[in-house]
Amino acid sequence: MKVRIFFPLIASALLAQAGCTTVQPWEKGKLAKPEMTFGGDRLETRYADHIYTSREAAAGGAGVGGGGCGCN
Amino acid sequence: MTISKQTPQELAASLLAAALLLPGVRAQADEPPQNGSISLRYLDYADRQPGLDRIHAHSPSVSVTAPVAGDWSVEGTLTADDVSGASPRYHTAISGASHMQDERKAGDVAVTRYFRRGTLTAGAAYSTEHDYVSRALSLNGTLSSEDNNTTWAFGLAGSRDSINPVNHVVVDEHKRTVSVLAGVTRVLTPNDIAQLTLTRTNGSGYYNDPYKLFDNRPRSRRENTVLLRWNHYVDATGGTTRLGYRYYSDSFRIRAHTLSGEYVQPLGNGWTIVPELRLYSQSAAWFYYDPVYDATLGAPFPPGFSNGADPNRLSSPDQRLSGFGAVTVGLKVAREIGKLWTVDVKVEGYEQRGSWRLFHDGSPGLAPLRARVLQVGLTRRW
Amino acid sequence: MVDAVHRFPFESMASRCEIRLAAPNAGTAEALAQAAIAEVRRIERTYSRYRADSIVSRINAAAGCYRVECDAETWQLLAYADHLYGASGGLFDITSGVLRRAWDFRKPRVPGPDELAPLLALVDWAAVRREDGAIFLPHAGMEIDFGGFGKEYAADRACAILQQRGARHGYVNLGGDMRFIGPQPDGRPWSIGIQDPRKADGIAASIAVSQGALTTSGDYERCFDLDGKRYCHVLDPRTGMPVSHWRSVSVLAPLAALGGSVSTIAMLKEADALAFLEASGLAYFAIDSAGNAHHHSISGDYAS
Amino acid sequence: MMSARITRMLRTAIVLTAALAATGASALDKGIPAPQFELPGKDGGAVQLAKLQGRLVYVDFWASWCGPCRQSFPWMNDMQARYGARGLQVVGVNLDAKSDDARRFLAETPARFTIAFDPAGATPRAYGIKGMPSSVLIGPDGKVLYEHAGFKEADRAALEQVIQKALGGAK
Repeated sequence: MKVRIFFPLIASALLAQAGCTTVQPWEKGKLAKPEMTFGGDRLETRYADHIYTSREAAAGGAGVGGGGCGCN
Repeated sequence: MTISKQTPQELAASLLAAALLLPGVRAQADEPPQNGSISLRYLDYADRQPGLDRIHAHSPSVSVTAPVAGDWSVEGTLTADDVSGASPRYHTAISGASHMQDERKAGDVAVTRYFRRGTLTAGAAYSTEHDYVSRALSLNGTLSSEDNNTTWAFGLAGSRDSINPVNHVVVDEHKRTVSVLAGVTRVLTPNDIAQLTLTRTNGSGYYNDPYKLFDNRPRSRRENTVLLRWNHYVDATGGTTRLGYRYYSDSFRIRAHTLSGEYVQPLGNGWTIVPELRLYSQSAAWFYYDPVYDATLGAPFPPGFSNGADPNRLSSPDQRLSGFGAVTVGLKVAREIGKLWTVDVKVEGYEQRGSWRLFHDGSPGLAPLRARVLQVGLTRRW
Repeated sequence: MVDAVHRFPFESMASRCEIRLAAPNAGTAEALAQAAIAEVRRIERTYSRYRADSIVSRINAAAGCYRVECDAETWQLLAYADHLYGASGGLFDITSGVLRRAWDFRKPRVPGPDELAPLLALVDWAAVRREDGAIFLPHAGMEIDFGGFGKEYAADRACAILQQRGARHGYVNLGGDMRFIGPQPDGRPWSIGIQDPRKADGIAASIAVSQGALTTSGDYERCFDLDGKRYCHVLDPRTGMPVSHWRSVSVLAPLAALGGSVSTIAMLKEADALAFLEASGLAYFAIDSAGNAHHHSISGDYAS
Repeated sequence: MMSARITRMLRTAIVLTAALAATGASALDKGIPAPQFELPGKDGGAVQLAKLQGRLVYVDFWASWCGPCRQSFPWMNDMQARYGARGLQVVGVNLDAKSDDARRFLAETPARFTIAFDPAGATPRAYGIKGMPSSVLIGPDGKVLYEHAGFKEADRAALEQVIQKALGGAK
C-alpha cells in the first residue's frame, strides 16, 4: 500500500523540478523527431499489449480504452 | 479600350495579376504530406514449453490515420487473429492440454479534435471471437501549457465483455470495467522528454479462464499502474534511447515491475535499427496454488480438496497468475523509401521462468515458456 | 549526394535555347527535358505567324473579312496583350508586327514616311473587336503577333511542367529569356551574366538568381547601324521608327511573361522608362544609349 | 468508494478542459516598435529589418524540423509573388541550430522570399515567440501590426486578409 502512494509522489516531484530550465520553441528540433514522441507505431504497440496481456497478469499503463479478449 | 491612368502600386499589381492568369504558367506546389497515413502489419507469434508447442497465431492488421478539415483527425484499425494450438488445463501439464482453433476479429476507431493547446479524443473498440465479445468506449484529452513544455493528459474508459465458453461451464457471463488515467509529459531539455502516467481500473464480473480446471477467481478486480517513461536524444550518435518503468498492482495482490528499453539508431539513407530489451517480474495471485496436489486425489486437485475443503474456494492453476520473471530481446530494422513509404521487420524472443522473478523467488514447478514473435510492417504517408 | 546537372541545348523560335536541370540520373533528366521541349515546340507551332496552320495566321488571314473563334489559351494570351496595351499607354501593341514589312534588318535601309504611313494605319489594337470567344481584325492587312511575350510565355510553361514533375533545380533559357526552376542542387543561386549590348561575348553585369525569371530586351538582337545610328527591331507603334534611348533593359520578375513584357515596354517608353520600371516594382538593370547602367534591386532572393 | 474517485477524476478533467479554451497571452503587444535585427542572409548579404522600413514586412520564424513550417512555404511564396509588388516583403528567419539542415530544407522546399539565419535564437527570444512556426506582421512604420503562432490550412485565408488590409491601408 505504502509503495502505491509514495512512488507517484516522488516521481511527479522529480518531473516538475527537473524541468526548471524552460526549453524554447525553436530548441525543440530533436524533440520533434518521431522516435522522441511517446506514441510509437500504433499497430506495433497494439500487438505488444495483446501478447503481453495474454501471457502475463499485468496490463495497460500507457493508455485506457482498449477492448478485452478471451486469449488463453 | 480605355488607357487607364493607374497609380504605380496598382500598375505593378495589375501587371503581375494579369501575368499570373496566363494558363499553366505556375506549377501547383505539391503539398507536403498532411500527416495522414495507412499501415499494414503482419504478426506471426508462436510459443512453446519443453515438450509442447502451445499457441501459434497469425495476425494481419491495418491502420488508417486521416486528417479531416484541419482541426480533426480520424484513426481506425482492423485486426484478424488466427489462433491455434494447445493450452495446458492446469499449470504446465502437457497431458490433457486442450487443443483449440479460434478466429478473432477486432476493430477500433477514434476521432480526435485539435484545439489550440490541447486535444480531445473519443474512441470505440470492438472485438469478437466464438466465445468472447468485448465492447469498449473511451474519452482521452490532453492540455498543454503556454510554452508547450508541459502536457497534462486525462482519460476515462469503460468496457463490457460477454463470455460464452464452448464447454458451457458458464453461459452468458459478463465483465465490466471502468478505467481512469491521469498523466503529465514534461520537456526537460532540448534532448530529453519524460512522462508519468497513472491508471486505475475497477472491474466486476467473470474473471475466470473457463478452459482451466479449478479456475475460480474473485468476481472483482481493482488494478493500478504507474508508468514512468523517458526519451533521450544522444547527440554523439544521433540515436534516441526510450526507457520505461511500469509498476502494476491489483486486488489479486499481484505486484509486477516492467523495465523496457529501446535504442533507435538511424543509419543514413533511410535505414534505422532498433534493438530492444524488456525485463518483467510479477508476484503470484494470492489464490494461485503451486503444482502440489491433493494427497489422495492427485493432480489437478488443489491440496486439501479431498477432506472437505470449501468447494467454491478461490483458486487458479493458471501459469499467468504465478510468480515469475520474463525477458524479451528484440530487434527491429526499418527502411524509409522516398518521403512517403516505410517498411520494417521486427523479431523478438521472449522467455518466462519462475526462477527469474526479481527480489523474491517465483512459483516453483512450472515449465519455462518461450515465444518468438515476427512482425512485418508497411506504412505510406500522404 | 548532390544530383548532377544535365544540359539539353535545342533550337526554337529562331533562337538558341537550353534546358539545364539536376536529376538523379541522365535518363530521368532526358525524359523531363523532352516533355518541356515538346511544350515549347507546341507553343511555337500554335502561335508562329510563319506557319499557315497556326491560329495567328488564321486570325491574320481573316482580317477585314470574318471573326475567328479562339481556344481558351489564345483567349487568355489576347486578354494579357490587351492588359499590356492598357498598362503601357498604347505602346505595347501586338498589331504593330505589320511594320516589319517595311523593315528588313538584313539590309541597312531606313523606310521613308510614305512607305510607313499605310502600315501605321493598320496598327490599331484599340479597333480590334473581341466578343464571346472570337476575334475580328477590322481592316484587311491587319496582323497580330505574339512575338512580344510568346517566347517568355513558353519559358514559364516549360518551367511549370518541370516543377510539376518534381524538378527542383535548374532553369529554362529560350534565347536569353530565362525562367528558373530552383537554385543549384547544393542550394547556391545560379550566377547569370547579362549580355553587353556592344560586345557580343562581353558581360555587362552578373546577377545571382535562384527562382523567378530574368528577361532582357535589347537593341542588338536584330538591328543594323547606318551613319553611326543604331536601328533596332523594337519599333514605336506611333512612328514606326526604332527606339534608341536604351541599349538594353533586363528585368527580374516572378514570371518570364511579366518580365519580358515589362522590359519591352521599358524600351518603348524611352525617356520615361525608369519611372515605368520603378512603378512596376520589379528589379531591373538597364543600359542607356551612352552606355551608363541604371539598376534597382529589391532585397530578397530576386536579385543580388 | 469507486464512484468518489471517478467523480474526482472527472472534476479535474472538466477544469482542465475549461483551461483549453483560454486564449494565450500574446508575446508582443500590437503597436510597439518591432525589435530590430540584422542577420546573415542566404546568399551572403545581410538582412536588416531597418533596411525594410517603409515596406510591410511579414517575419516568419521557421525551422527545418517543423512540419507546419513546410506547409507554410508554398503559401508564403504565393503571398510574396502576389503582394511583393505592392510593398510586402516576406522574411523567413531560420532557427535551426545547424544551418546546413536549413539549406537542405530549402533545396527541397524552395523559398521565393528573403531568408535569414539565426541559429543562436536571439531574434525569436526578443520577439518572445511561443510556438513554431510563428509570424509577426510589421507595418511600414516598423510597428507590430499582427502576430500569429502555428500554421494550419484554415489560417491561409485569415492571414491573407490581414495582409490585404495592411496593404490597403498602407499608401
